[in-house]
Amino acid sequence: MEIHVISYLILSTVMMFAGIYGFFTRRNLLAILISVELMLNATNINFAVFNRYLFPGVLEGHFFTLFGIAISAAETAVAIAIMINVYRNVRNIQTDDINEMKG
Amino acid sequence: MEYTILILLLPVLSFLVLALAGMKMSHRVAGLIGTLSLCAVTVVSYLTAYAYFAMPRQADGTFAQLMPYNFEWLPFTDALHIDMGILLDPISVMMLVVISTVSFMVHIYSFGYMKGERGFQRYYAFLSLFTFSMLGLVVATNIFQMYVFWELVGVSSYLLIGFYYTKPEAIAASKKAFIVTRFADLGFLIGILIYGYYMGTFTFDPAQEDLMQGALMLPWALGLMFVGGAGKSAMFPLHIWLPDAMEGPTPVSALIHAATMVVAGVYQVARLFPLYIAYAPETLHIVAYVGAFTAFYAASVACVQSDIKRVLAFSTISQIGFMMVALGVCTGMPSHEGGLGYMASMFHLFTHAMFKALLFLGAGCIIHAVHSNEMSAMGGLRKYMPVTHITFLIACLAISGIPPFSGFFSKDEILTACFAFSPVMGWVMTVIAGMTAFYMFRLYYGIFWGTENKALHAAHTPHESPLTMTFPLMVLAAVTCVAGFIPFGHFVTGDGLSYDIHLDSTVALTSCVVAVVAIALATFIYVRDRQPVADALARRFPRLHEAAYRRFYMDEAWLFVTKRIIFRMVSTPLAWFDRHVVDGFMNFLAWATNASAEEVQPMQSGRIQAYTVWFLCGIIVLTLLLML
Amino acid sequence: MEITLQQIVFGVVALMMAVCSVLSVTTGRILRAATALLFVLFGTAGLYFMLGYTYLGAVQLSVYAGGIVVLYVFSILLTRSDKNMNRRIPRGRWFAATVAVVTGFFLTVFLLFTNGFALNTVPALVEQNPAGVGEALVGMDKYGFILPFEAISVLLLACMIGAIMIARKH
Amino acid sequence: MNILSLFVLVPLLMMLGLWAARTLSQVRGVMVAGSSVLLLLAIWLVVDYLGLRAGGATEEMLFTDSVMWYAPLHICYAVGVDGISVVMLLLSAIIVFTGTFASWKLKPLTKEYFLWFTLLSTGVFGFFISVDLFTMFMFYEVALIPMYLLIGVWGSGRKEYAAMKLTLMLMGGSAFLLIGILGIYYGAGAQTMNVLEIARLHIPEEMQRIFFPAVFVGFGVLGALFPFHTWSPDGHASAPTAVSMLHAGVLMKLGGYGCFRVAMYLMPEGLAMWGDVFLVLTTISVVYGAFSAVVQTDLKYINAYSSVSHCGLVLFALLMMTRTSCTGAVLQMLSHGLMTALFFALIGMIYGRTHTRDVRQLSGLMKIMPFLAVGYVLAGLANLGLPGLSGFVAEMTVFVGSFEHTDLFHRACTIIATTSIVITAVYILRVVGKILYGTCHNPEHLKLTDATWDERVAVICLVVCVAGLGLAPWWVSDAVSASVEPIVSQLSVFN
Repeated sequence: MEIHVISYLILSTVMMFAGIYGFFTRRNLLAILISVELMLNATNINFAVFNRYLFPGVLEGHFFTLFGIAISAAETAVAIAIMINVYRNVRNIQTDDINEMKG
Repeated sequence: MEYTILILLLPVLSFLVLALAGMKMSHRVAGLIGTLSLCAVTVVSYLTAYAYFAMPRQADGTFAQLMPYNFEWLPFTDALHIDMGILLDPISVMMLVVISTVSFMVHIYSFGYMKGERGFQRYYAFLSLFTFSMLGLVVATNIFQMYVFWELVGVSSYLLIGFYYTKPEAIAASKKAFIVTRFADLGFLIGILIYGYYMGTFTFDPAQEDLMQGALMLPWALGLMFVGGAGKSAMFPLHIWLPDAMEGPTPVSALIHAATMVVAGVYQVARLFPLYIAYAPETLHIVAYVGAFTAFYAASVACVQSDIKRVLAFSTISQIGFMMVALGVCTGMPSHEGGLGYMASMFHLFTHAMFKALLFLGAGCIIHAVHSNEMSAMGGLRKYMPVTHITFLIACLAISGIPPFSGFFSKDEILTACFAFSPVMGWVMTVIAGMTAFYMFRLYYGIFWGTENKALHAAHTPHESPLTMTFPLMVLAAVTCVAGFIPFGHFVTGDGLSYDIHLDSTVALTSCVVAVVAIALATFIYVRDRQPVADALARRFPRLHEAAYRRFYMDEAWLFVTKRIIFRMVSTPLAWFDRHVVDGFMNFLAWATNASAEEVQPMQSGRIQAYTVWFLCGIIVLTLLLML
Repeated sequence: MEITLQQIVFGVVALMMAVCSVLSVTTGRILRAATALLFVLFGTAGLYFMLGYTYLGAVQLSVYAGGIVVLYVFSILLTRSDKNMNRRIPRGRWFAATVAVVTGFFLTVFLLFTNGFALNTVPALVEQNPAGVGEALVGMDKYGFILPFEAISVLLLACMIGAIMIARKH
Repeated sequence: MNILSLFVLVPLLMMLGLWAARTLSQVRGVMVAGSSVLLLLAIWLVVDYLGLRAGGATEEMLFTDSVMWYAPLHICYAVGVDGISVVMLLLSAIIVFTGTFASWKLKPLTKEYFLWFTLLSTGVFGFFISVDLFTMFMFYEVALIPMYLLIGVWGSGRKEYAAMKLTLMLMGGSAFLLIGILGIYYGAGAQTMNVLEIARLHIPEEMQRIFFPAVFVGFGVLGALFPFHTWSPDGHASAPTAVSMLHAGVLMKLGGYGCFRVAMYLMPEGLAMWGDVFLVLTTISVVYGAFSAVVQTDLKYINAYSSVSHCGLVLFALLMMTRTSCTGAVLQMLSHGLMTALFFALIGMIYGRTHTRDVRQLSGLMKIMPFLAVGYVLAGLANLGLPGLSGFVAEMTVFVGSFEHTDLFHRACTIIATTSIVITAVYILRVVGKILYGTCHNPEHLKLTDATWDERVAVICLVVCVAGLGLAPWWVSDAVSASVEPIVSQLSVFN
């Protein structure tokens, strides 16, 4: 296994900042959610990589990734449920247009 | 002399009764309360005077200074405190007599003059207050007590001038009188502060070592105090309030603005006389010059005024100038030579109070009869008002300095003192004395001789006043006739020692001749129905006549100072500054807070994406900071 | 330095993931974005395999690629959100975001390089035994994860109920 | 139980009573009973105090008591009075009493109004009895906050603006104050908050230099120190009558009292450094307030600017640092409190009838409402320093005391300040001439009536106090002077 750890990290950094960029610039809730998934994945990769390279004997990072996947699944489910509900009410899921919750 | 406390207590009691319950009383009861209490005060004053002067003199030949009462009223420090008390010495006793007499006469006179007026009770209440304040002033045991009563006198004068408070002129006049004298009192106050600090006491006789130490400051203190005195005594240029003060009821003018309050300044200088002589002779001479100029100024204005009360007012100013001059020409020479002016001044104060009150009360009778102050509405009244006419004539002769009336004696002493000081001063004062005779007889002829005002008489024939009004005239006229023979030198002198007054025959003769010539001139010009000479003179010198008639524009100057300078140039800009700059700054702070909040508010847009951008930026900045 | 197969595979996968992740946030069509995301998720699973975490890779494939992306696609179709993807954010904000992101990216990379990871000691490629994973997951001993596991289970249940409650027609 | 605590307890009981009161007459009953009790209590305290002093009690403060409140910061509920606080308590009690009558007919929400009013007076009384810095500060705030509601709800004119301005400016001042108090506490070694104990400790000079201006400005804002006085005209103009009375009469005195008791007493070296600067400011206040009052057209503005001038004189006298001038300052606080309360009461009563306070629209009131007019003239005369009324006594003590300072700068300031008495006469007489004298041209005004009994009670009570202080000043002067002594002797080292 000759792949240097930094390669993984750079890759996850790219994903992370791609996700951040998407989060900043997208106006569609679903697209934002996609960006969030990217960021989550980037962190998951980091957990796994560090687990493997730093503490190969234990499984903390591994399980963190596992739980992360579970949580993101839950999050996606709830988010999409909300989105559909919002869409049902306002026929739109653009962030700038949804401001009726603001005071 | 414990009973002297009554002199102060009775008027203040009558004031309180009248002020609190006066509105419930009838006019007669209120008037009686005031008059009777004043009657009692007069009796007590005479008793005091008799008892005081009957006392044996001290070993050094002076009268003892008595202080029957003196208690600490307001302590400042151990040494400085305002005391309230009664001080009896020759001049204060003399003043007691003068004030109580004139005030009593005015109280009686007012019964007739103010009959049926609205606010009759208030009038008597104020009279009592004034009498109280004036009496308190003259018996003051220290300079601060004097100041206290000085202010009270000022305020009662304010209230009395503004008695007809629905008349705009009266309101303006009362305000003016108070503010001008108040302004002058500022000088008095600062003078007192200096005096108190350097002398370590407010009494009139500081300790010798303090005097030595503070000798440098004493002329300043006395000079500033004289500013206060000049304000009350209407010295130029602070005299402007006095002519206007004639808006008050005429008996008030007689009491306050002729006989008593206006001589407070003279009294003040006389009271501090020993200090002036010993430590500030130059200041004393300044007093003389101010007095001389005022006397001349007022006499020249009096020659052309048409309102009879104004004429009398300027005559008062002029005569007070005489008294000031007399005090001012005193020198520290031993025996009574140096202090002659002091005696003369007090003597003149005494006689003047009587005949000037008489003149004013007479003028009151005339105004009562013709319902006007203007000379043009009068003329030929001698047939209708014999008593007034005779008494007025006596007063005019007295003020002109014709023997044997009282004015002759006192004025003669003043002129003698002036000649002793310097011949120039003597001649100047003689000329002014002549002017006095001239304008007084101009007034006299204008009122009692000349053409009758038919139009006016048709509606309402003038008639002699009731006895309540003529009685005081007769009393005062009698006093005027005999007062000159009082051996004043035995009672009041500069050094306290007794001596006999003797007339300086040259001076007496000169002043008599001048007076007679002036009267003759006035007779020549004014006695006939028509007055070609006077008109011709007025036409020949229109500017001068106009200027004198307008009192040499002193009122305009005063108005300029108050309206333009204080109101427009100081107060209005200051108020503007306050509203717009100081307050504007505070409002600007509030506005700036609001505005910056408005600026910050859009950042709290509720857009999570915007927040996260800031969040990221924050992280980057923090990271960079950590790296550094 | 010779290039091993592993490195080649990693390079291909990494390139695909990088490209796809950028694509998924820049493309104008949401369906394409979802597709790009799918490829990224596949790639991630591949990385897990390469690290020897086969179980993790399997979960990644089944839950993410299989479950979540399908959910996305469904909701994209349901909300017809494709048609308004083209609305751009304000230029100023876009500029700020780009600057922040680029700066952040380079800063992170710089930090990674300067940190000096001394991890050249490569662990042996040992496949993590799924049985061991299972035991550790429900184990109660020192390295057991029963408690987090339960917590996640409860969380998932709650989310499930919540999602149903929210999406339910009133 | 300490008698001083009753001054806080009674208002609290009053509030309880007010809360329970159901009808208007019950509300009034509670107020009259409570304020009378306070007044009697204050009189009793004065008598007791003078008796103790005459009996040879030489402690700086009498009736002291101290209960620990919060030990870690040494916060105590510490009370005690000397001559200064005794007269201030008497003043407050008189004004609360008369203020009750002055707002007799106030509507609507009478009960709530009196609740806040009583809370305000709780703060005032509490402030004057406290000798603990923190407790003092707390009561100060208690007195401040109800002001906002009282003006904002029951005021007139631009009341929201005025209430906001007043509260914010005073709060700004109290922020400075808090900083200053903490500075004093830590400067004195963080051992005690008790003023008397701190006075015996020494605060480092450099700390004094920093915190003296903070405390002085903090209290000075309340004492209408130029240029922080602008809340006063707006606030007073908008406040309801009794609030104006209490505010100008008592609350502004908190400023002077605090400057003296806290700033000057505890930080004499700071004073030595900053004294001249503040002296210039106060001299400006004195003259500037008077000049500004000359051209105002609203009666309350005139009185507010006059208050700026007179309260400026209080601070001015304090900064002169002589025993006499400081005594004068306390007398001036007392005198100004009484006469300005009288003024505001009368203005309120006139305004209640004519519905205008514009001097240009009023005239000839002397004929229509003689009682109020005479009261107004008396208040005016007291204000311009007529002997026999309180103003004279106070001003003269101040000026005589100030003149004891021999250097040219202080002398010049004194002389400039004395000119204010002339300007005061100008604006007082202007108003009296315009609104009271003359003939009334407004037919509406001709129908108006004179004062009712409740108004008469308020006016007569205040007039009697003003005249009482003016006629018999020696007893107050002696008591105050003795209490000023220890504080001034602290300062005199630096003279």
